[in-house]
Amino acid sequence: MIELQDVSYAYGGEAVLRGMDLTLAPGSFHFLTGPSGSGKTTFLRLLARQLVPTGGTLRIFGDDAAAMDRDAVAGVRRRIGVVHQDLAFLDHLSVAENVALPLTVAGRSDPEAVRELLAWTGLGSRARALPPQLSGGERQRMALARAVVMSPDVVLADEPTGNVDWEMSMRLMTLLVELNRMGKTVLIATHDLGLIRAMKGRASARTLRIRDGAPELAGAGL
Amino acid sequence: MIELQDVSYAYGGEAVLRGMDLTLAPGSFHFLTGPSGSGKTTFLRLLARQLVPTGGTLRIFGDDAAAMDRDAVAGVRRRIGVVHQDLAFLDHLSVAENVALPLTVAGRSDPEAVRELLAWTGLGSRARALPPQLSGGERQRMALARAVVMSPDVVLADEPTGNVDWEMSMRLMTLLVELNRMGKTVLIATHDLGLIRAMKGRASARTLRIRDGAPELAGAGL
Amino acid sequence: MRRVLTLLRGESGAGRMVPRTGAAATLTLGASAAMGFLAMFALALTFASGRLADRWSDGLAGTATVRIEAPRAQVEPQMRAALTVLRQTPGVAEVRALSAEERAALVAPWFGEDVPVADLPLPILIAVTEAVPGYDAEGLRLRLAAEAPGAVLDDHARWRGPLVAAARRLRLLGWLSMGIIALSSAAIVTLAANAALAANARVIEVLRLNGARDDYVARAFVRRFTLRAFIGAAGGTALGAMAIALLPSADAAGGFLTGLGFRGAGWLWPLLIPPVAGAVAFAATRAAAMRQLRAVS
Amino acid sequence: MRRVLTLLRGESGAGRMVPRTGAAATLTLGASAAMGFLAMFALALTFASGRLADRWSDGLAGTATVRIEAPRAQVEPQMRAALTVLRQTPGVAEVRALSAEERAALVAPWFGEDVPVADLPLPILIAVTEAVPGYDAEGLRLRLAAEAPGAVLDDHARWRGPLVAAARRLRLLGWLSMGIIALSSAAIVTLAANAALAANARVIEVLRLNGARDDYVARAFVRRFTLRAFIGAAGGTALGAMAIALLPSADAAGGFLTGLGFRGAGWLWPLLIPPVAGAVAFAATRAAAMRQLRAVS
Ligand SMILES: Nc1ncnc2c1ncn2[C@@H]1O[C@H](COP(=O)(O)OP(=O)(O)OP(=O)(O)O)[C@@H](O)[C@H]1O
Ligand SMILES: Nc1ncnc2c1ncn2[C@@H]1O[C@H](COP(=O)(O)OP(=O)(O)OP(=O)(O)O)[C@@H](O)[C@H]1O
Ligand SMILES: [Mg+2]
Ligand SMILES: [Mg+2]
Repeated sequence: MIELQDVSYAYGGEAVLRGMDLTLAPGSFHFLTGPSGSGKTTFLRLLARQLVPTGGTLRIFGDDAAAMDRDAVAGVRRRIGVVHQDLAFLDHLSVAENVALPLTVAGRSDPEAVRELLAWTGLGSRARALPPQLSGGERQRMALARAVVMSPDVVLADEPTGNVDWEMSMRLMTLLVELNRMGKTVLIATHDLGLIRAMKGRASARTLRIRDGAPELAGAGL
Repeated sequence: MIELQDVSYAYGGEAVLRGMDLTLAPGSFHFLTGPSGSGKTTFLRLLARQLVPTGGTLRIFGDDAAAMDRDAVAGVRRRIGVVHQDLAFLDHLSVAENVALPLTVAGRSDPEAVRELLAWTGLGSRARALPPQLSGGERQRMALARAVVMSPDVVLADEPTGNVDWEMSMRLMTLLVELNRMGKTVLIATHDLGLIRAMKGRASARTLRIRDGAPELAGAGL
Repeated sequence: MRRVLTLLRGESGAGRMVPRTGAAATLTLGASAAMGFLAMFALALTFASGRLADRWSDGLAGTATVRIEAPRAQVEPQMRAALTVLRQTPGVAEVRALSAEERAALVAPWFGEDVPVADLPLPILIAVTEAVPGYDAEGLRLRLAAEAPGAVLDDHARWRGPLVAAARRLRLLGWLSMGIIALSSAAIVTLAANAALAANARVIEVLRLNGARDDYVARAFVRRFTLRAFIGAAGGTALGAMAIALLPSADAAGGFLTGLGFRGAGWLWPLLIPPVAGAVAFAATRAAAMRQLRAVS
Repeated sequence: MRRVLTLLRGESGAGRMVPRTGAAATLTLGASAAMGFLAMFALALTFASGRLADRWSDGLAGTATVRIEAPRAQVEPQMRAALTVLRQTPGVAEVRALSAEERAALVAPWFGEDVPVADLPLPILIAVTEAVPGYDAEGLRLRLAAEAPGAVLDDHARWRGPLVAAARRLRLLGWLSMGIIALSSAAIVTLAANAALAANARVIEVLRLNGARDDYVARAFVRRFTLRAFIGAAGGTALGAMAIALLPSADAAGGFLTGLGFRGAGWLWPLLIPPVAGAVAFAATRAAAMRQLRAVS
């Protein structure tokens, strides 16, 4: 599904990530962890084809990421839902419209899915508000709802629970576990080891830890 | 120092916060917790005079918040350092310049303090980068550095560790504990109960929990 | 063309993606309106100077005199011959021998009002009014020389020369200012489109990150901004037209120099301003949108 | 005024707070440049039409003729009396009796080139050249009637009337277009300032949240944008001046209608454009900054 062969990435100067050999198999569930600034967001941006590897080969759904044209990139993004760490919304559209955005730009519509996701993330009563009128945690939940609204093949979530309380975290995780059970690939970047430990029992999750610029499987000790 | 008498706040419709009677004494250390959307950020915005109470009386450093003119508000903000949940920076200025911003707008300069804070928050090597070139956690650390650079009388931090790893969280907390030991008032909004528990031993911190629209002292059970 | 049509039909979905209000929207509307207003005045000015130039050259070119300089006995037959030639000449609208009183009036400024006409050896004068298109002066001179050798055609070229030059120059100034205003308008509308697109850089990024194709994004913006420029320019043009229509009529005051304003079908010209503004905005917005898109992966 | 001075002295600290580049900056510069360019041309046009109008009315107003209509015996004494009166009249620059040949040339268009001057009872004509300021025509007429009753003053008012009206109207058109361009320029620069400030709304909010006083924020923006408008307008004006200087000279071509361009001290006028643009930008930016500030607590 997503394969990395000796992939590296540098923002100009020294490489942030390097020598990455990894395969995200369909239906897998991964946590990605590592200290702040270690390259978690960079890794997710590579997988979502927001960044192009500066070295090595990255294949997304079988296609070489470096060789894709812009419409192919748009196509890939319709199959990969992303919770961005900086949660970018269209501030002039309502919460419901923002959640429906991936559907809208694909020329589709699924009010049912939007409603259900808003209800599950506790945003039902805020559906008509504008994004700037939400609290930090509410925005994070909205971003998760938007990432999964198309029921994409892959879900990449960057710190999706950094601003929500424990109960809501568990609720959001349940959503991702459900999707994973439906065969979707899930990857969650987080520094919250408590969250990872809590989920160990509920999903057959594996943990990748970024060390020396490359994610590697963490031992059972985590 | 900061006194609330029957303070309430409504964003138009129903009040988010109401009936708040509370005093933040000089040199106190508080955690503020509550579920996502309960009003933590709103409470901090009231204390920083970003919002004006829609009911009741709020006194900041002895002055009525509702009666302050705009220059008085600027004056208050020079005595209150805030880590905003949405971390607003000037993207055309370097990290170091952003950290120095409260000094600059007050017509002051303290390169020594800026350097020390950048080093403590692990941003020494990124001092010349622009904010969009930082990772999520790096931006959060930068926001904390900026909030305390003036060594303000009060520090309000809204989820200051939502995007950083545990070790860095502890490092940032140490900074706030140090400031508190110097007599500064500190209030930290967080949903991270683990963080609150870990700090209980290190500072004489009290925990406020928002319940029914008003922060009240949480029992020792927390 | 097909692209423009697709554009105007538009997609209600994509249209929603572009903020409806804000400084970028006001700027596009306002800049187009100001430019439509200016262009309207420039057009009026161009037309006015064109008309003025026409009137000068036509008014003078339209009349000529034929003077019969011949021995007394031949005056009468030569006059008749000249009249015949003139009547047969294509491009001559009217031919009329001037009466003694008319001839006296012509020389009155030099001799005074009560000039003794009968006593003066005033030559016979024939007034020639030119049609549109006019006659061939050289050909006419040759024919007159052949059939009425004493007939001298004076088409007032001597007096006309400088006035025609002046008229041409005035017309040139009109077109020059029109061209300069058109260029400046295009520049301003382009800058406004760029600024508006830059203000929406975040919107473009969010759309792209959520799987929108370049075409979808570009079309949404191009449609919205082209419409805004069109509407703004239409408003500005209408305002300008109103202002011009309200100016005191020129004919009442002077009669010689026409005022600002359009005559008859001339009022159709300003109808071109909004589509041109729309076209400029279309090109500028598309280019700006594509540039912004290239900055996002 | 003191505010403007403080502004230009500026604060290096506050200046840094405003982004140096970006679409907002380009827009302010570009809009001011386009407007400076347009204003330059409008100014040139206004001057050209003013000069043209002056030339028409002055050129015609400067000459007059006095005709002596009297019994043959009185012609000579009345002419001498008229000449004496004219020479004593303040505002008359030159007085000259026309020779027989000159008088013949005047009537030539009506009688032909080889008019038998001697045979014609051509009246005596005196050419009068007016000084600046001119003479009092009514007073002159009265004095002539008293001292040389056969002398008739013809100041060509009949011919001049429409031309003077035309010239006035042309001058009016010049000032009208100048005014309209000035208004549109002010509108565009204001819109650009608004858009630029809106694009910087986030910057204003961040500054304010970090303890900046309103004055500090406003001054930083006002300074930056006023300078940009000034520089842009100066550039546009310089470009316009270059374009005008490069236009082929008018005098070579026509002589009757002056071309675009400034004469002597006229070149000082365009120097007003950049400060005016700067002043408009100053007012607009300050208003926009204050409006944006009011939106932030
Ligand atoms: N500008 C606004 N307009 C309207 N409603 C708002 C606005 N800002 C916040 N709210 C609402 O007020 C409530 C409290 O918001 P607040 O941001 O204070 O919550 P919070 O406790 O900080 O939540 P979180 O932990 O998610 O950051 C929420 O329901 C939110 O939707
Ligand atoms: N646009 C950029 N230009 C230059 N450097 C960048 C850019 N984005 C990120 N970096 C740097 O690359 C490194 C990795 O960043 P990244 O955002 O991937 O970290 P992260 O693991 O997601 O951190 P966090 O947990 O703090 O979000 C950091 O040191 C960061 O400063
Ligand atoms: Mg990150
Ligand atoms: Mg909050």
